[in-house]
Amino acid sequence: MGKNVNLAVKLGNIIFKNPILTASGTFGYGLEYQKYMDLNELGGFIVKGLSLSEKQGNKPPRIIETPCGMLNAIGLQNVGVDKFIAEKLPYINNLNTHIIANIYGTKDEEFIEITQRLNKEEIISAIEVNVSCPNVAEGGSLFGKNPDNVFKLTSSIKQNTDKPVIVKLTPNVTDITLIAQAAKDAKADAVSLINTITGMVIDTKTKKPYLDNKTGGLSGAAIYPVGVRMVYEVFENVDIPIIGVGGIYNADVALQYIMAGASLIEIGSANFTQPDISIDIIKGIRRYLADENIESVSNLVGIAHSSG
Amino acid sequence: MGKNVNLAVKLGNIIFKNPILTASGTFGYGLEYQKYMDLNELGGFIVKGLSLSEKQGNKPPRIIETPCGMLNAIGLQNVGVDKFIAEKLPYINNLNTHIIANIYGTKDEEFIEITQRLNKEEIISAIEVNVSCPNVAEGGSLFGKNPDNVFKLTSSIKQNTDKPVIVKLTPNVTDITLIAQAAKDAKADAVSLINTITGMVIDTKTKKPYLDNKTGGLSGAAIYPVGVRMVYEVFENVDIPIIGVGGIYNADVALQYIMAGASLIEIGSANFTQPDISIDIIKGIRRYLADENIESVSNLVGIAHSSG
Amino acid sequence: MKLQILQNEQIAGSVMSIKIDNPGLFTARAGQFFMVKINDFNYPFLRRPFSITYFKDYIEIVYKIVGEGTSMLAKKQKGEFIDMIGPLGNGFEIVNSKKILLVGGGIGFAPLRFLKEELKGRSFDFDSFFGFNTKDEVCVDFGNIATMDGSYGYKGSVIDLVKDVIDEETLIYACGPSVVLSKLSDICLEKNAKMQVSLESRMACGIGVCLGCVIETKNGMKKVCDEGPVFDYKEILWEKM
Amino acid sequence: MKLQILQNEQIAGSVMSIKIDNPGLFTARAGQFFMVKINDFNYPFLRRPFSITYFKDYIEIVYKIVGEGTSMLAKKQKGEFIDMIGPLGNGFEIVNSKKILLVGGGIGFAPLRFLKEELKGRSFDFDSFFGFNTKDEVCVDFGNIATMDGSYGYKGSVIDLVKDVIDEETLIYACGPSVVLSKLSDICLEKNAKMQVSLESRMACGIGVCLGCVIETKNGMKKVCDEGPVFDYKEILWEKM
Ligand SMILES: Cc1cc2nc3c(=O)[nH]c(=O)nc-3n(C[C@H](O)[C@H](O)[C@H](O)COP(=O)(O)OP(=O)(O)OC[C@H]3O[C@@H](n4cnc5c(N)ncnc54)[C@H](O)[C@@H]3O)c2cc1C
Ligand SMILES: Cc1cc2nc3c(=O)[nH]c(=O)nc-3n(C[C@H](O)[C@H](O)[C@H](O)COP(=O)(O)OP(=O)(O)OC[C@H]3O[C@@H](n4cnc5c(N)ncnc54)[C@H](O)[C@@H]3O)c2cc1C
Ligand SMILES: Cc1cc2nc3c(=O)[nH]c(=O)nc-3n(C[C@H](O)[C@H](O)[C@H](O)COP(=O)(O)O)c2cc1C
Ligand SMILES: Cc1cc2nc3c(=O)[nH]c(=O)nc-3n(C[C@H](O)[C@H](O)[C@H](O)COP(=O)(O)O)c2cc1C
Ligand code: FES
Ligand code: FES
Repeated sequence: MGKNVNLAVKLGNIIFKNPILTASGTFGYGLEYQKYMDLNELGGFIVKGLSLSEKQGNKPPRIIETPCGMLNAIGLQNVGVDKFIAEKLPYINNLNTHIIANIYGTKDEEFIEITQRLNKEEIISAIEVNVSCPNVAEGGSLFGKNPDNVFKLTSSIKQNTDKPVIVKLTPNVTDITLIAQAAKDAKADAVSLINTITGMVIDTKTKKPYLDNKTGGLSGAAIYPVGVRMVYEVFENVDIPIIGVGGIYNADVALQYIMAGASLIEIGSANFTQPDISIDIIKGIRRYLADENIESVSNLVGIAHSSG
Repeated sequence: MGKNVNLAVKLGNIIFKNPILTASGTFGYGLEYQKYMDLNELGGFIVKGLSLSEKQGNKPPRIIETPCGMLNAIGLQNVGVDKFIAEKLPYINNLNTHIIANIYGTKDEEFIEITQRLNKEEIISAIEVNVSCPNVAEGGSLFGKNPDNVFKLTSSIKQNTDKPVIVKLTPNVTDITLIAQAAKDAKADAVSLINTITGMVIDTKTKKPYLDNKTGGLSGAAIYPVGVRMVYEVFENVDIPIIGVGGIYNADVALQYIMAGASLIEIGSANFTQPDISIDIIKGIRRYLADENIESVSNLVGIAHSSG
Repeated sequence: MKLQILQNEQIAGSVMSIKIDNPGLFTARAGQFFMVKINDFNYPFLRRPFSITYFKDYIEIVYKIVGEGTSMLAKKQKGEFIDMIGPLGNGFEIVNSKKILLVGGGIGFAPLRFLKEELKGRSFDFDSFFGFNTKDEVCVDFGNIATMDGSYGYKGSVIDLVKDVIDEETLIYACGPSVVLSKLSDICLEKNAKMQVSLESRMACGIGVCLGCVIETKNGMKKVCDEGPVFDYKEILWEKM
Repeated sequence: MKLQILQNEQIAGSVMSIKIDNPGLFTARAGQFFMVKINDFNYPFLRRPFSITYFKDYIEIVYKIVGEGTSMLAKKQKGEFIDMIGPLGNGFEIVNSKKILLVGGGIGFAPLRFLKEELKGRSFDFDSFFGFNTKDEVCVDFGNIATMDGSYGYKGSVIDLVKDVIDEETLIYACGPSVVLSKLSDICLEKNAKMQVSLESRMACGIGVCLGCVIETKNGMKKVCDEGPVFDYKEILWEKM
């Protein structure tokens, strides 16, 4: 139990002290959690999705609970990249953990401009690109559903930054390996998956969709088997580092993602159920490694394939 | 409360006494539930998927629980269409409810032969075609992910029966409306959705996928928001009757499906949690209509669109 | 933080009072709330927000059974532990005024009972007005009571009971269904009175990170959990509530 | 069917006994089981199968706390109601034999205690052998006991304890971990003895419709829930268990 286990993982040339990140949109700008945990214990955290200018997001209601999960339609409300740099970064720039910026836009040019601004900020370790947002050029269907879009967008972003670029994939596709392959072909440093699964709840009292936006993204424990499957598929078919996310709520599920092929994982909605759940998960993974006499967590990455 | 409400619904020229069916694979051949309920109270029931010849299915383990749901990889074990007709039908042929046969094959010819055999059985009210099964001609990817396959298959089946044909759609696609449209173009009488969402659970003790088949289909309460969303999308975009299925466990969720656009609904895994749950759901819908002073359940079909 | 349940009892119709041991770790303001984890597993998935009704050596929450979460909470036994995050939110801003009124609709009296203690602690004068549907639901032991069916106290709504007392020197602290608050708002505007309202909204995190609980205000989207739950009534776009 | 809990108590280490009121509606056979709904909501999603340990005016189930479902079950209080489906499955076929042995490993003794009553009812002679890891886990009050660490009874496995008693006139009724049953099977084959084994498998429906609980046998896939849980040991493909 007291054994030394190695939780460190490398992505490109960044070393994470452990594979636990917190997911965009569920961890604010980091600050808010300082009261509940020591942020330095995390491998890193990913801030709320940043757009070029401040966004008000969707009208309420924006969230509704579902069995072992929730739907959200925040509509990517955020302070915008400039305010983020000016007003939020100063408060988190002395941490001993990695800060990853999550970004989104409605056309390629927006993504690129945000990237350029973030590129100057040394404190940002990597950029996670949320392609699960409406592509205005394509009439509002998501960037992330079309491999060609993902290839083009990722290539342009890569040309504008030397920071590692992570492409965050939507699960609402027939074959996620095609999108992951497009990201790889465009020289993405990693893919993260999964974003939320589109869902709807109808309020039978009003007979209308409960969310003002009608549909929302399903997240939480309920979806973890879908995320694990998709990570497994991408690991099997595409040679690119994977960050696993979707419904992780304890060390066992985190380990399932790692065994399926994820080098790192992100904790999302589970932060709402327990603000310091990531710390418990780090401890749980450490205990598992010690119990199983495994030296390093990286020995587990994708192990479900070889022993399958 | 004592008010008379009309639960009857029509599909083609079949009248169902209420919109509650039980889903294929969760209700055996009907017989098994006779101990727990009066089958005649159901709108109808759908038998376990039938193949041309008897199938042993996948090796165990075949099921595993997940948060508010379960994965299954039964592998479509069944007695085969001939044995079904010879050994099962005689026991359910004097019921005052509709029996729907669910069928599957690995190539078009198999589907057609099964259809031809079932077409002779008067007691079968309709045929539900499970297109979420591997298409050998296409190297094992599912029929149901490709609109052209669905169009071709459905057209051939329609040519071989005068019974209503329901095409059961897989949710594991980028755009389910394209598949529904293909079914409609091929003159399907209805579509049912959703089949299970592909998922995986890894056993962290053995470090291998828990199911022998590795992946399984996620069903149960957890997935209902995804089903409701897809029914809503199909109703909005394709003019075809819809049968809603996926995670229905009480009258409220059943009503959500109906309001999203389903004319009928199917109860699946919830049968495992309570064998006579369908009866409770019928009662609950009746109570809702009475409380809301709505004369007929068909007034609710798709109402979430108009009042949206 | 896991705290021990000292008592969990029905106090009226479908209204329960749960008392929780306070280890003395924190202080709280009236109008603040806790995010309560109903079970130590994933169902229900989200915590539930509840106002603080009393806060000293023990923490009291008074809650109405309305759905699955509150039904489960009602089954918790004395001695069990319950996981709570808080106190959260801004709470009422306590200022003196010629005429202070506490106005609650239904379970909305909950934060006002704590406020009463705070006002008393500062020796501020105030009057209280609470409305319920029927006698069965009445669960306060102070103030003027109205019931819709007249089965207890004044017959009618709490608005009818309180409206003539309101003038331009009035400061109201209010909590209740948004239709009640909205009507109160009209009256306060008309009479040029002040009012702080405690609002409700569905919450996921309760700590300002998910942006799920926002309401539309004159100053843009505001989070009920950490920019509220108490707002100046003039800021609210009542027609959007 | 909702039945009332009469008692729910720890009887050894992590082993609990729950007694449930039997309204007198049904009869049962040893080896049959119930599908128990842990909570009256969707979590855990599936029912849990438990053998009948005693069946008369009350139904007793003896269960080991191994995961979430059994932990939750252990918290149920006397007076609460619990939803059970059953009795399900084939149960043991009771036949007489020169030498009848009941052999249980760990919690596997559960159906055998009911079987004991049935055998006694028919005045059949039998001997019982039960194995546990440690004294702490011992939860039977009859038969010969082995513990792996020797802290109670014979030191070693129940197999070691029973193996020399087995001959070709023996009929064994066995239940326990599949490694134990598999070893017993080897011995029975060698000595040409008879054996009925009660097997476990993950179940969804418990009534033969989902096809989730199958095992591979010499006669193809068999459902543990309704073609079992009791099987002739010769039918089982032990290497696949
Ligand atoms: C800051 C704040 C303080 C609150 N204080 C109290 C209190 O002191 N006492 C009390 O009884 N209740 C209070 N509530 C409301 C309480 O949180 C809800 O009643 C509770 O979450 C319902 O949970 P449930 O699982 O039983 O109901 P659900 O099954 O989730 O819902 C049942 C019904 O309650 C409504 N509802 C659910 N959540 C909320 C919510 N957050 N706000 C408004 N309506 C909701 C639903 O629309 C539905 O009609 C407060 C809410 C907030 C936001
Ligand atoms: C016919 C039958 C009769 C049974 N009788 C008894 C009994 O009398 N007393 C008793 O204590 N247990 C009995 N079991 C086993 C019991 O059903 C499981 O221990 C229980 O379902 C575990 O639920 P859980 O939620 O606590 O564990 P989970 O969290 O679901 O799992 C915890 C651990 O238990 C294992 N497990 C879970 N379900 C089963 C299962 N169905 N079979 C085998 N292992 C399982 C898992 O692999 C895991 O390692 C029986 C099983 C069957 C099939
Ligand atoms: C309230 C909320 C807001 C989110 N906002 C973002 C976002 O801004 N950018 C993004 O890429 N993902 C966002 N996500 C998706 C999560 O980062 C994560 O991919 C998803 O919730 C699945 O993980 P989970 O099940 O652990 O929550 C959001 C999720 C939630 C619940
Ligand atoms: C054990 C099991 C077996 C199933 N077998 C079939 C089948 O043979 N044919 C089919 O079309 N669908 C099959 N399904 C899918 C269900 O009919 C249903 O579409 C799905 O489970 C979603 O509904 P639910 O969440 O209510 O279970 C099966 C589902 C389960 C859980
Ligand atoms: S509840 Fe999450 S921001 Fe308010
Ligand atoms: S548990 Fe469903 S067939 Fe056995």
